[in-house]
Amino acid sequence: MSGLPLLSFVVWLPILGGLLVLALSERVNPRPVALAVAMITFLVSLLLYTGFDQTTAAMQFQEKLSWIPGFNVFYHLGVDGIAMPLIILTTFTTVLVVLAGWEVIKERPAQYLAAFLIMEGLMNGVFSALDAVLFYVFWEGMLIPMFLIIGVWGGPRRVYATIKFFLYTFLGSVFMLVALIYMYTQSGSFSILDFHTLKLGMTEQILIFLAFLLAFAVKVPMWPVHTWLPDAHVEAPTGGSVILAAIMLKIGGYGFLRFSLPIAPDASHELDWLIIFMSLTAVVYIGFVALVQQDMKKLIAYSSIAHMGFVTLGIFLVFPLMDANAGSTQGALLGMQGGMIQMISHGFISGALFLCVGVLYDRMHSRQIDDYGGVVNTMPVFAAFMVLFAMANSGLPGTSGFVGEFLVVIASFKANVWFAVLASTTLILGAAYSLWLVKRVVFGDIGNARVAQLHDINGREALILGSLAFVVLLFGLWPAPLVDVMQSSLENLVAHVAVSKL
Amino acid sequence: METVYLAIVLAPLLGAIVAGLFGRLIGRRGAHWVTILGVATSFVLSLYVFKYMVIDGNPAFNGSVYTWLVTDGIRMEVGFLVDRLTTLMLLVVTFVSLMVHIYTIGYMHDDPGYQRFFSYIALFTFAMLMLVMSNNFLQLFFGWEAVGLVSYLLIGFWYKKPTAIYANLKAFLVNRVGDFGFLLGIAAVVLYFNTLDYAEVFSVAPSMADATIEIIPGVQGSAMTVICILLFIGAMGKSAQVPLHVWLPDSMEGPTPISALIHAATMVTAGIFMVARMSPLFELSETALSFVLVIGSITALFMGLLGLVQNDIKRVVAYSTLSQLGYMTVALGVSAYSAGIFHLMTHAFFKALLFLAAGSVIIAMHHEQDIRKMGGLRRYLPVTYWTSLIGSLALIGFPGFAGFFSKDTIIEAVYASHIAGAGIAYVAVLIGVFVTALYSFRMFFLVFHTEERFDARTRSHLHEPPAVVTVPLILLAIPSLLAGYWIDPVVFGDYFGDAIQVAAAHDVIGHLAADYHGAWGFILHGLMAPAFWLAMAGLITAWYIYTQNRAIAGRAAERFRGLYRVLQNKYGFDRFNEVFFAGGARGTGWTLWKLGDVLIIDGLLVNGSARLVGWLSGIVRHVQSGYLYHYAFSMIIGLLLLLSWFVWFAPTQ
Amino acid sequence: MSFERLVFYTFAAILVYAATRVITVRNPVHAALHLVLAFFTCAGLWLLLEAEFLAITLVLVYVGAVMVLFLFVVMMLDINLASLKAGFVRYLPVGATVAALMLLEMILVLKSKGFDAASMPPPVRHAADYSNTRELGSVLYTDYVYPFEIAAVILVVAIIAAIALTLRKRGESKMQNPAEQVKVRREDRVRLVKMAAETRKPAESED
Amino acid sequence: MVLADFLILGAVLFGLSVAGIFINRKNVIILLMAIELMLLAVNMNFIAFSHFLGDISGQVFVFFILTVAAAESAIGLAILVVLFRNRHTINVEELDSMKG
Repeated sequence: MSGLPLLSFVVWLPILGGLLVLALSERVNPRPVALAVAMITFLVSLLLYTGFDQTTAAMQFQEKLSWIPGFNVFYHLGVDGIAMPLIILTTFTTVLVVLAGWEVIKERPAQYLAAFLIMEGLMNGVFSALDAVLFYVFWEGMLIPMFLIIGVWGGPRRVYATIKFFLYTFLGSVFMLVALIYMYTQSGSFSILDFHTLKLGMTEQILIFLAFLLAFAVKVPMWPVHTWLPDAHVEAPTGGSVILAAIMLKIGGYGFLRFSLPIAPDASHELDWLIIFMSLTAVVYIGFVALVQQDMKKLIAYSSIAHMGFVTLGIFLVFPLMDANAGSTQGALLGMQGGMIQMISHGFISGALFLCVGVLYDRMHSRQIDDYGGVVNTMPVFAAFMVLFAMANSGLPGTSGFVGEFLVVIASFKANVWFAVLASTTLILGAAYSLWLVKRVVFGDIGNARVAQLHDINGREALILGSLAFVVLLFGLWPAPLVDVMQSSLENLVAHVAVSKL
Repeated sequence: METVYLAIVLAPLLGAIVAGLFGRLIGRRGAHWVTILGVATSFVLSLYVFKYMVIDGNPAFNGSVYTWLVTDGIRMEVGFLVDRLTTLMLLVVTFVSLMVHIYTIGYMHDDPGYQRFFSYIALFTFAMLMLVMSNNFLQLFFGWEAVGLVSYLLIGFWYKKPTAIYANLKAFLVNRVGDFGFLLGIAAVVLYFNTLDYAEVFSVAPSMADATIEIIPGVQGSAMTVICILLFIGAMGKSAQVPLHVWLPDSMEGPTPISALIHAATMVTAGIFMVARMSPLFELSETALSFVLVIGSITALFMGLLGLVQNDIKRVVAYSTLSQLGYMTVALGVSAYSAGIFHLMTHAFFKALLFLAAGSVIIAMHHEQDIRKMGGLRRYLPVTYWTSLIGSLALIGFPGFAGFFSKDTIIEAVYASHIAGAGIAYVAVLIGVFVTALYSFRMFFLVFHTEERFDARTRSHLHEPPAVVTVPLILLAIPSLLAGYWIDPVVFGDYFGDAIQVAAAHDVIGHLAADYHGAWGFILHGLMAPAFWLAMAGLITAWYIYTQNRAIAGRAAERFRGLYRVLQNKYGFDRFNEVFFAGGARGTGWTLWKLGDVLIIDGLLVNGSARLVGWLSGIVRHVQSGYLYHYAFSMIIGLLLLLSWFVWFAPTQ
Repeated sequence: MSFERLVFYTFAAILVYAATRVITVRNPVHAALHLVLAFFTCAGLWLLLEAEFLAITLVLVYVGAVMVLFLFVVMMLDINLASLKAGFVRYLPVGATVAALMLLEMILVLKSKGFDAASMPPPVRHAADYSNTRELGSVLYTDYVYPFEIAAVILVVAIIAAIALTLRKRGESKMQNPAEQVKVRREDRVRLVKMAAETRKPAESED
Repeated sequence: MVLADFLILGAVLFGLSVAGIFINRKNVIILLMAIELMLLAVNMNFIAFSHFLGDISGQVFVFFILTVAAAESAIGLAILVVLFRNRHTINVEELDSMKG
């Protein structure tokens, strides 16, 4: 199977599909076409999994064509244990999003679905690009469809939210471009793998690290630069916030693993206290803030910021662990795997929660918690799903939410007791805001007349929520396939990071 | 044998799933049959395992069944450790669960969520069995949280009641506070032993006795103490010890069967079981043991006192559970683990009995729970009367009954122990006996003996609940009577073998065994012990106050008005939690959000910078005045500056 | 005081007086005429410095063309002098200080050692038959031919720009547009009409 | 007849033209004349240097300055004429439509 350019399929198929949907939007109902494209892409991405060789950390399914000979830029795609699961997450979520937007989106459905398909292609491109320029093109390109989705189909304050989202991310990524260009001048090529082995002095590394930090911190989003996310989520349509939460936040985490750590290990080691401080503040500070939200989507948005705080904590634990037990990276793999699994599982869980809110929003057109109450009386099946996802969100063992948090807490205890104490406050805060949300929305007597007329979820919604529930429970009870895929890549990364580059 | 253990665990799970997902298909009868079948199979298999393990004397089984995750040299898997401690727990859990399942048929007869309830209690049994049979910390934590989840679902079963959904959220969060400590404990274990498996940890434990950990920078604390205290915090959350006990009384909002199953017999004992299982670790840290002892004695005494002022029948029993849990924790504190487990077993039986009896009273009185509106039910509910009499006598430790053996052993053990805090504990435990007798018989007399305080309408259809309710009562009454006589092998014999390891210095049970000669000898000896007299005194005072001269209670409440009010609002724990924790969390959340996010980050930095750019460009705009000469002037002045720079500052070569 | 110095000082005095009058006189025409005077005296000075070609060019180009242009424009636009002169002195102090400051700094530079007679080699006295124009021409068409071409281009551009700016197409003038005339097609001019053939009756045709 | 004298003269002329610009800021024609004066001062310096250093290139440069100055004043006046034709005034105070 290695003959077929799988990665190009995964990247360009949805983009062309999107254009196709755009082209014949008037003549034919775009939804089945979009669904077909999304399904094909998902199946192709599964081929990536089946054909994946888990023993090696090297890049697989590589494709390299000369793109801009003048600047030694190549159309170079490749994927390893870190990127491949994220691509499958993207294709899987897009199928769900296309399904979710079936009846809800009335005006201009073709453009809506086309935007999602194109974005899916661009995101797959971001994950599989091994050339800095290609990566940057996909990285910036990805913003445009989301800008349109929030801007066109969003809520009342959508323009403010989408401009803020776009400018925030753009500001971050501009510095990254400077860093990429600088490294090109040093190494003569734009290939990311060359950057990994490029010798860099300490000040260079720190500057490059800070440039990447700004770009990825905004994307993750990390604590001080997170305020765009709640606005973007509140104003985005359901499908938009699912994609935003499920995948776009992961690009920040992926960026840390692909760029910051391997390229500037010494700078990362030097500045790890900053990242850990920001992550721990995110977990605690945002945990409290999520508690008092009145808007459901804002609450889930803040909760996803807190969970992503775990990801960055997990990733950057490798350095305090090296300090704690004299250079040996024993236990560092734990933290990184915890972070990586947390990314994937958070993608499913927060995607599902946003879909749940979407289901309610489609019926009642309100996201305020006070407008609801006793939904369980009229929508029992939906209530079951909502409680399951709320439990998964608070990290209940048996669901995928627990796996990541458990590994990160263990690793952080090895690094420093207080990291673990602060990190595991999420146990209490996570449960507090998730279950308080569930209490006020789902349980209790029927809140008001409009809740009384709610009708339970239909087949389509049940299919979406059911498949997400299945995946959340599957990875909760059987995380082995996910862990084995990324095992060798993360081991290689930990070994690479342990070696100083000065 | 592994298939037997798997069957024990999976049978209730299967029942739960079938009842839960296909509830409507199989109907009400189908649902309760499936779940009862499941729990019954696991009960029978537990009996078989008991015979296989204890009677035939086969070795303990410790093997992993399914590998969950292997990373970085740490194997995380689902495995079973079935030794004598587990078999005993299996028996207790499955037996009580079976009784509750049968009882629920009657109790929840006309409840719309019938199938859902059965699937939940079967799921609970599965979770409890997973917890009890686990052979590593991960599965223990999995069982721990799953049990918390199901108790959340069950307490909030009647989701229409606002108090119920408040109580279940409170229960889950307080449990989560306990799990917070528990998770840190597990992380500490991984840090020091680099494995999650019990066997490996216990084998390496003695060599880690004096390992140190630096919690406060610069201060070297003993690692084992930190690990044990963290694990015990988990136990405190689950077994409702003093600071984290607030959820148990509120969990009475749930239906009575679950109060019996979860909040009396099984879930709350998970913490005690865990500490007993971790005895090799606890034995290495004196401070942790005394910490456990002190917490246990506080709970035993002060929660008992609260029982005196409750008027809801279920609340009285709930506070008595809290107090008895305190006794078990005290037993663990003085390293009398076998006595603690023995008391756990006997307590499971008679407390489940008391709860179910209270349930049957509630059914008879049409969901009336206030004991001040009952009285004289002796004539109408004979079976309930006699079974709850047996239960109460067992509870206060009347010689011959189950409670007597287990509670007196604990009191003797505390007396014989020299751990720091044993003295205070002994005093607290003794007063506790008097208080226990007082409140349990206060309830007993007010409900069954005094004058009838209910209207004619309730009397008209006041009749003994159906057999499906009374049979479990009788079945539970039997062990409440006879369980005591297993004291010989369980406490003083080496029933537990290597499941429970006790350091020589702390072996109070061994010390007691010296002058223990048979159960009857123990009873005779007990008659002379102060505990018996205090119990009788409590019983008589209760009889005198509540049947002969009720005014005394009123006058006492009047005279000690301060103390009464303190007891009335439960030492202010609830208000404190509500105001400090809940209110504090919401307060910090609000300030952080409004101040941090909205004002500083969003207002100042994001929109602020936008406004700054706007303001700046407003100023710069005026430079372009449109007049030609302004431009000419600026050019010339620029020239002048250049010239003067050249003349004065230019670096001459 | 040698004769040369005398001539230099008279010319300098006239030049400065003319310059001051240019900027202070009320009527632009007077200003223009004073400027002409300045140019003439300046030409004189340049002759003193043996740069006779440029002196003549100055008089020819500047006075002849530019100043005439100025006068022409001033005459053409009937500018009401009152408004232009109002607030005349408002910027005087600022202007004076800036000018004085600049002057001071320049003189300061000049006073430095670099410029006094001692350090400068005495100016070479050319022979009588020395022709400044030949020398200038020889340099101009050899080393500076490229800039020379550019100067020519600049002038052409200036000419075209001046015309383009001020060109005004008067409405009623009938002008031929050769482009339009050439672009005509056969169909616009000739139209073939199909008509039935008419036979002339013999009788009518005689009269 | 020393080089410094000529330079001082050039400086005086330059100063005067600067003052001229400041003084009649509202009359565009005088501004143009002041600029011509400034150019004259500069040429003076060039010629003086060329003469005293015996290097002809100073004069060549003056030659080019003259051409540029001529072009500049031609266009300046053309603009002035067009301005007058459209606005009927050349008073700078009224021509502020290009405001920021």
